[in-house]
Amino acid sequence: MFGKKINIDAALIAELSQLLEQNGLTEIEVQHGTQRIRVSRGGVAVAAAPAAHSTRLSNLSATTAIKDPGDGKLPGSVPSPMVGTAYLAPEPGAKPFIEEGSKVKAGQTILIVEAMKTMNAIPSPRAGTVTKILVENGQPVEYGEPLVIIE
Amino acid sequence: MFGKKINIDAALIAELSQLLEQNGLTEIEVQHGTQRIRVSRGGVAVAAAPAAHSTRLSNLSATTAIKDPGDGKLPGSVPSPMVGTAYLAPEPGAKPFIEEGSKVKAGQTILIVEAMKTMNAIPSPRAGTVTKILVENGQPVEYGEPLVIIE
Amino acid sequence: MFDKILIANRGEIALRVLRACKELGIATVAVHSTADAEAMHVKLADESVCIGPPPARESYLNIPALLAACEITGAEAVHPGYGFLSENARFAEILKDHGVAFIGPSPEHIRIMGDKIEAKRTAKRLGIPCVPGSEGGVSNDIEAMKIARDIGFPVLVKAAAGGGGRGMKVAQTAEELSNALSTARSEAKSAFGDDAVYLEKYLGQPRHIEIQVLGDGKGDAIHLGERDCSLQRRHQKVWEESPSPALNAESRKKIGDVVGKAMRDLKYLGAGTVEFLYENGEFYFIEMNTRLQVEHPVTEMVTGIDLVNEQIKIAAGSPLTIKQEDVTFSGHAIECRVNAENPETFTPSPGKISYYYPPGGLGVRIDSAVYQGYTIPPYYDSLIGKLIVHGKTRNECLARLRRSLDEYVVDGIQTTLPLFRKLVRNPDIIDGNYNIHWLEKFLAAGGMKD
Amino acid sequence: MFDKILIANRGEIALRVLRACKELGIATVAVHSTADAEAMHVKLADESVCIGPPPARESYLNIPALLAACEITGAEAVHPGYGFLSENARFAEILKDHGVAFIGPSPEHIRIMGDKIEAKRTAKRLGIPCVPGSEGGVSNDIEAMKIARDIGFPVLVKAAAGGGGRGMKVAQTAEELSNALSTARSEAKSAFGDDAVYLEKYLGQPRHIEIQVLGDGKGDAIHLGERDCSLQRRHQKVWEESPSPALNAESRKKIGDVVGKAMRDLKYLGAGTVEFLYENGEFYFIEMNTRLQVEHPVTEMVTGIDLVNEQIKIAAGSPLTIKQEDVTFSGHAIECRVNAENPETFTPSPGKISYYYPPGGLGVRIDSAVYQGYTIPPYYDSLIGKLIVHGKTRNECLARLRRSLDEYVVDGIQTTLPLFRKLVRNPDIIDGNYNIHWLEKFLAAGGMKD
Repeated sequence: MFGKKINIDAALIAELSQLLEQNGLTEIEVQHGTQRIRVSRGGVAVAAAPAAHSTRLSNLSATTAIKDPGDGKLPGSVPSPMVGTAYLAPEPGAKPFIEEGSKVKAGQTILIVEAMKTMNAIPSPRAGTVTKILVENGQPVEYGEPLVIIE
Repeated sequence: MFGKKINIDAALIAELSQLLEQNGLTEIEVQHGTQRIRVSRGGVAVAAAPAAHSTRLSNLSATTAIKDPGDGKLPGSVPSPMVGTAYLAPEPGAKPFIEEGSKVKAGQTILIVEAMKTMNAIPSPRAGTVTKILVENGQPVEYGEPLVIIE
Repeated sequence: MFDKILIANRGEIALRVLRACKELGIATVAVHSTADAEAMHVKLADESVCIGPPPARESYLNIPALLAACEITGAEAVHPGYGFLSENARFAEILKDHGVAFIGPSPEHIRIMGDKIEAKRTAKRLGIPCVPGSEGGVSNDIEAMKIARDIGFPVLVKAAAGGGGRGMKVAQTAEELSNALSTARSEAKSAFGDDAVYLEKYLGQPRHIEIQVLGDGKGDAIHLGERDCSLQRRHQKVWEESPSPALNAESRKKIGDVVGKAMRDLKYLGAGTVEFLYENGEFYFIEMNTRLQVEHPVTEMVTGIDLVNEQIKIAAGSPLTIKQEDVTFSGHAIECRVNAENPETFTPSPGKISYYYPPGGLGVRIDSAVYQGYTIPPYYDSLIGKLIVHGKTRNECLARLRRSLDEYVVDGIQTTLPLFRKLVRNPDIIDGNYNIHWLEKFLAAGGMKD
Repeated sequence: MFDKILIANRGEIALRVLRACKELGIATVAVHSTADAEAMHVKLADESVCIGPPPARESYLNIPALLAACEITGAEAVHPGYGFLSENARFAEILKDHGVAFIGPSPEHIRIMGDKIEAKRTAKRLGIPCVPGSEGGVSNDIEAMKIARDIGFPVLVKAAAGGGGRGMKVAQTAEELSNALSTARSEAKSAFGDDAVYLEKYLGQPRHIEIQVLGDGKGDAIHLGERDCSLQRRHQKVWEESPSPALNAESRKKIGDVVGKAMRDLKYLGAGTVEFLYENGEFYFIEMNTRLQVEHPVTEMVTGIDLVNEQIKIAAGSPLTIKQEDVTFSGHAIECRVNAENPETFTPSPGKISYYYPPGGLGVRIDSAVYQGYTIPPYYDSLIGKLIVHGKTRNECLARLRRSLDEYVVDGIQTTLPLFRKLVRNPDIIDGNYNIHWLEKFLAAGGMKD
């Protein structure tokens, strides 16, 4: 609820984590009113669905602004140059462009962001090693949202 | 004007001080719209007329609250126990109860505060020397306003 | 018209009165205790006078200090707000003796309406409907049955010497009456040493509906419709609305006309409120408040009439400028009283407001004297603001209230905002289906825990 | 009705639209540039999408990004607010092609009204009064005199190829016409190599008066009275009010009926504003804005109609729920546009708001997206809030505006609040005695220095 600090219900998270394991899932999302908890394993640990940052009014009084994942300030990260849907492979079922641990050259396509039915190849800004892929296949991404980390 | 910081016009104060001296006055008060400057010599140095503290909205954003003279926090001061009009002598033309430099005993009347046509004798809370009389004869005083300093 | 008014109150109502004065071009004097030196009404007033230490009896209830403040500032009139000295006939008289106008009714009317028995007698005389009853002790069961049949079941048997609910029994039907009488008598006897009892019509599920009036003291008076204040906790109103979901234009006009006429006959002066219990289409007088009320803004929102402005003009001797036929009711208004309290336990939560963001936009009014960085002192009541919302219809009003409650941020202290966020989403409230017991039941049933 | 609306704007208007959506129970998507990640509309929306870097052309004007944001959030409709893409016919078309509703008029009407010549032709065809003139070049002095006598002096002689005030001369009387023609011709010849000139009625001291309309796109349309926006600086409105101090009920109805009929004939869809210059009792069409306007709240305050709510319902295919005879005008409303600018030089003053205290109380509305601690980015326009005040009469409204301006605190940046504090106390403004040149003259004469 607005005007209240977000309370982290640790017990609920633990319970959801257990359910995750018991049911062989990778993600559970529970919403009740304006409160939402998403528990996932294997994905990137973000607090809310990427296209729905529920930055709330309670932040108004925070002394330090809560940083958007859209800031692209993660060290070594490659931010999305546009809003759209990220794809890790050139077509469904095909081999992904990169995997964690892949070596990439500058300019090499690392993934695709689809916007307005157009597939936009995202080139690696530099040569290096992919240490982390931060998005899932088919995930909506905002402008500036970190896509992968290349070190 | 509300919402703006109070600007101290040092030149104007200097000019008023000079006028004070030239005309043999003890006080000049100038008001223009919501701005008011009062320059006095011999009285207590307060920013505004005692019964009209123009504490303004600009104070809202001050990190430290501007202290009311009514706080009675001046060391050694005797605060007024009531709202009313202060008199320094028992009747017009009579000798004042005290002067600066007077020695006083505890319980000795140091001045009178009139409220609702009643003259209330104000006793000294302790024995000591009157180092400063903070009010003028006939001056309105608030609850808690410092009247004299006894050290 | 007055040139300078002293506002003998604090908090949001002091600011409310100050705003009306400013709009009328009248200079203002704020008085305050040492605890309120940083209060908004002090900051905004043309002059301010510290009148005493934090306890109200030594400051806001301190008549000599208030008179001295009038004297040294030259205030011509005093607006008492609500609470404190607003219904103190002696204060009104003393002011008069000192040549200072009291913005309120005559001391005589304050006194009459402050005395429960005298108030009811006066209401009856003026044709205002009261709770029917035996008007005195009933000596035997036969007489009791006759009276009970006259006023209609259910009836309440009350100890004449009683109080606090002891010696009180409800008879739902004629069959239960004899039993109720004997139980009440024996309880009364053992509790008060006196077995005299009397009868009164029992209202099981009433609403609290009150009529706002304005009179010029010379025999002209109007009513400004009703407010439904049935949502109460421990006799404290928390949510008020106008019009009442229970009245229609005809019933509004009917009770309004009765009250308007009564006030004209009484030659009532100033703003006042006649409070009723309302059940099965009938009104029963409770009391009359001879002052401005906390919930006056809902009436202002639906009538467009500034009640404080009218109070001041009347007190200055002006006749009523509004005729009954000029009073129109437009749309719907709801007020929520935001208190610095835990929203479940209602324990007070004074302290510093670390962040404050009031809602805005179409149809939203905030009457509050707090600001970011303000410290709510522990000495006075916990009301920190009123959110008043207007809409073309009750539904639009509820939707607007919901979104403005969700925008409202008060950090650093606890407030009753979460209670209102629940209420505005509750089906009974949405349907207007509530009475004076609803809120207590809702809370007792753990309504805040869901 | 739509389930989810994307708000393609920022600042106070994004919040205004968001509030209307919340009150209708519609989910909201906020879009924002990286500079606006901390903006109020982002914090309050159900979902938010960052669409680009600070420059508007890469974010708020970036059509592909907005479409992608619709796609990934599943928004069914887009509200464009004002400015940015609100009058971009191509954007409206592309949305349509992608199956997303545009909350605004048809692309065709946006296009017509966006073209000055086409707009005037259409207005004329629809019977909307335009500035009379020669409708083309005048070949000789005799023809010119005939036309000038037809339209009445003073007349303006304008170079057909002109612009920027060059080749423009005023003839106050018939005697001055011949001289004005030859001067304008020779100036036109030397400036544009073409001495063709045309005549137009000259308006020396007009007011800016505009009519608010709502149409359902199927031939039903109503007008909601006028706004007087004559107080302008460099063609930027700073103070708007309704009703206009210059109109009476008869003239309001007359022009309203003309505009209402024109919109019905045009089959106009959504909210729009037909703008006029007004002089000596006559209206002269300037242009039509095919969108919500900054100053729409003054109309909402006097009619009680929520314009954004109506826009959304109309865009969802609903017929107009308000009939012309249901539209009533109650009291008076004034809006002041509070900009983050130096109040004398009008240089922008972006930065962090260190303290924010908006006024409250009866008749006061704040439409603002700022809050304490918010940093106004330097990339966009300087409007930080609108203070809208309502009163039963224009005098009550002015008194209330004065006291609320005096309560309003915005610290940390400069604002135009001091300008409004001067204006509300100025005799010409109090008398309603101003035209479109008044403010510039007031400022040039050092009105802010007194």
